[in-house]
Amino acid sequence: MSWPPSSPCPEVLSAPTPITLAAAIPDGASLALAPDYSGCSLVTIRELIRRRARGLRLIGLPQLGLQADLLIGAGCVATIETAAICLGEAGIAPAFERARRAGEVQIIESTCPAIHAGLTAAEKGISHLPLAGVIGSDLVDLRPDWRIADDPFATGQLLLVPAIRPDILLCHAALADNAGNLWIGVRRELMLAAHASRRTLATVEEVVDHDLLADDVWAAGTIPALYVDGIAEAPNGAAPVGLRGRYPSDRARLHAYAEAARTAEGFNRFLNAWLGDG
Amino acid sequence: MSWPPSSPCPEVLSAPTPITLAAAIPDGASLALAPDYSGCSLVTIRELIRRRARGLRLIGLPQLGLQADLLIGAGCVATIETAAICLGEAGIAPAFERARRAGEVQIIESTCPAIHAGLTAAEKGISHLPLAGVIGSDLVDLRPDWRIADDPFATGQLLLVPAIRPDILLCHAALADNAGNLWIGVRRELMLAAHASRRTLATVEEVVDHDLLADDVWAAGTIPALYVDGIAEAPNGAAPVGLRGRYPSDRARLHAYAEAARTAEGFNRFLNAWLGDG
Amino acid sequence: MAEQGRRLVMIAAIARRLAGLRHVAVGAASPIPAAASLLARALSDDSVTVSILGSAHHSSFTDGGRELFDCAAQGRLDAFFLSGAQIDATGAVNLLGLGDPMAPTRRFLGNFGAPYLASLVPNVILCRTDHGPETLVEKVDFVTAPGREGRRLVTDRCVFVVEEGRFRLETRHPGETLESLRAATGFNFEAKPDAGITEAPDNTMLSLLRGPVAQAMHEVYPAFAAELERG
Amino acid sequence: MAEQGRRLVMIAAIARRLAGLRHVAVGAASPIPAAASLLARALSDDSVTVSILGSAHHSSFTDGGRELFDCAAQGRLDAFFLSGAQIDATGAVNLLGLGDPMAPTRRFLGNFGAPYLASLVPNVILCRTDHGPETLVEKVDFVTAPGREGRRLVTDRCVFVVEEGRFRLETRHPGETLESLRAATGFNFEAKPDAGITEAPDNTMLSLLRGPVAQAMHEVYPAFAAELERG
Repeated sequence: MSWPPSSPCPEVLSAPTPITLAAAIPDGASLALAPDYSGCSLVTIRELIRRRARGLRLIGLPQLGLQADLLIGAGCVATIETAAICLGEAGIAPAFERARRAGEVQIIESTCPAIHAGLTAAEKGISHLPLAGVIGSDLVDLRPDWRIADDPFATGQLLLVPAIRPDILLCHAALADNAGNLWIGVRRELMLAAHASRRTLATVEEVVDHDLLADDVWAAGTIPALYVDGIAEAPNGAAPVGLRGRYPSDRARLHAYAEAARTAEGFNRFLNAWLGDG
Repeated sequence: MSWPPSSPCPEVLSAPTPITLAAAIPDGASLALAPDYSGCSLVTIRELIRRRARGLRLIGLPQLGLQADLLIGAGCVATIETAAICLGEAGIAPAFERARRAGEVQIIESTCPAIHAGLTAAEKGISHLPLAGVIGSDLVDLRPDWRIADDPFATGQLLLVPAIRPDILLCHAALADNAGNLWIGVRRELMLAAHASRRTLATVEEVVDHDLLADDVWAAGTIPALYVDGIAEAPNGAAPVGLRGRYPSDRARLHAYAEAARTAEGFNRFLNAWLGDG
Repeated sequence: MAEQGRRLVMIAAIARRLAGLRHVAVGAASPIPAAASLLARALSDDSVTVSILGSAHHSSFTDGGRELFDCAAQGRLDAFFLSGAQIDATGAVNLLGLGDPMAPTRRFLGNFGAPYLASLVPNVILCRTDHGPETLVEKVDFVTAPGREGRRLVTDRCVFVVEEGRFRLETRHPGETLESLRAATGFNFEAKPDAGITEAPDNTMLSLLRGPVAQAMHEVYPAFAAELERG
Repeated sequence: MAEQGRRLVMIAAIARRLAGLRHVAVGAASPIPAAASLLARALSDDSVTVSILGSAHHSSFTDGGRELFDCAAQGRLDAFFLSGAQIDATGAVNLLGLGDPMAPTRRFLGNFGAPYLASLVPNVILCRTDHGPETLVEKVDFVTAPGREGRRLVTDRCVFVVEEGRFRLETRHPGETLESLRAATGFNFEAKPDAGITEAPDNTMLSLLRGPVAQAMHEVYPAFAAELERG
């Protein structure tokens, strides 16, 4: 072992914007994304589409929504691993459905607790986590990478789920501070994903001047800068989906998207209008 | 299966006090206790000693401190499972040391991450958790309940640590609300232990009128009432150890204890003075 | 029976099953289970804890997405609700798709947490508002979660319960006959010997539904809440 | 050399090993490693993150006691410090006790996280302020954590490094000779061919120690901080 070793942590991006965040997500990266209710950086998704990202491997936390559907429709996605994909009350994800029928996206079917378990294994630096339940579902047959083993401490069998180590977590949150600490409140799946991912990139509604770790009331909901590689201020950065405690989702726009995107032409019209927006 | 099934949750204690909390901890119970820096309900420990609790099986989160030493010196403890036991800067736990030499307390030696792993397994309803590291330590030889297994997903071996399911978590925190939600801030090991334990009993500095779950800033550091079975208001309830963000430990008193408790007589003098205190 | 009347019968039928439980969780896009759970809470004088996923006001989870699943594994979740694009005679549900699961002719939204919760939560209640032969089938194309003895299915027409491995009719909603149910159901079923009519909501229930339940529903299901208030 | 002088040499020796790292954590009751880590941070223009366990102001952990260990397993912790009631020629440490581990004649505080961190953190630095033959032994009675190639031991007399499975002398502190070290050490050791004198702290280090490092130490180690300020 050489001394000192090269640092295992990637460089923090300096002065990030949604454009530089998107540029830090290479083609082919595995990219963890939150469902529509848990901190989506649509403003960075737009830049990923503008730069014509390709071959992304999306991981739902544990589901996927609008972010995934837009990326899939724009041709940025190779695979998705998720417990579900939908647009909430707007239903089926239309671009995904079209890509699925055309065989343009590979689906790695999962279930919410298996994704949490895989991320937890990565968080703890172990190869896998045992998971209760699930055995008895046909889902197990769709996952040759999962294993069923005798429980070494009890009668019965356990499902063993391998670690999930995303290259990048991309999310949107309410606040960050100047030191790079990211406040996510009770959206703790983002903290789990940040621990499990090699890099975390985020946009926030606002960067505040006070140290989020200085007061335990704030610190309790904060991902320390240690895990965060780039933060860009982007007010309203989750729109048209909502941000808990800040703004609701734009239901009219989501329904308009769900309607328009039923055809490739409609999707492209919506996309072009959106790309022209900001 | 009968319908509806009997509830798996124990009854919430009504109008608890440190005395009724102590009464709800039966002799022989396994009792999870925090180290001196993470929320100790000394005020309830005093009541446990007053009621002459016996045969307690202590579990350190992941270490033990003054609470354990007092209980051990008072003859309340049968076993301790812990990564360490000490009085912080006041050093060796003297009553423990005397009981150990006399063979009056059984020690289940552990290491911090193994206790976290055991509690995490209980939190997730699985029989065990794989743990990185540790293999190579002689500690493994002291734990016939741990297993070494080939890693099914990688070359090499993994330590498998069985679930730790304490009967009761006893802790002290800054705040609770009238609905029984308990604010622990960044002392997240208490949340893990609450999830893993059958019951959680707590004292708090104050019970507040507002709903701790109503605002995400507070909710982020709150154990929901769902996991909490009894909360008693007990200002200064951690003294003579401190409570983060509220008051420091009483160093003079801790050092006086460490000095006095070197002999059984000195311990008893200290204890009697303390039992007479409040 | 009018649609709103059927809904109220479903809500009452589910709420009655939740009496005496401690903690009931409701997934996304489940207005009827949400209303039934909130009704059960109101009837219990708030001794039932209700966690509505996606709600900021009616969720007591603070440990992220995994907490619901950990909570179930700890034995701290007494009831949960599942739908199923297909539900079969054994009580198995299919949330994934029709045909070959690797390339379904029609894909639904995905398995969500059902493969896990269905085996760990003691009371999983299946719920469908569109009782019909395409949904209620002899055998699902894909087992998202297998059936289980005692599992109930509450539809807009009746209540089924799994006994000896198959659904039996427990009660039929007002206006339904054994014949109308057989015609609308894609699997054969027996009726329990004591099968009767599903009890309609009583006046206490109706007034709670119009009042505190509707109020609590406004955050996540505003349109549904407004209909409850109209009664 | 006076006690404070030795301490400063130890702090400087450790701080130099931490240059270029990203994240260094310090356990409880470790004032010298804490001062060295804070010095390394000050020298790096704050590019080193320092987590001092037990500190409210110098800890960036927000996920409870497990986070330090998870962080190490993720490869996000570059250095940690261990002491050892016994440390042996192979670099193994004993934190448990003397004699039979099931009934030690003398018991220390316990293994803490050492069995885990020693194998997962790339740079574990051993640190003892009382270099003597009872502490530095040929073979520990109990292996809390085994030794590892390249592991360093910084004492109040010298710096050792494990090479080919055994400690070799890397540098001796001012005032020590090979003979004085052999007399004070319970295991036999070779000196590295280029073994020299441990470099004393330079003026920049001394002024940082008296200033920002002492200030940051006040919360957890007030007495030690006061001594640093006196210089």
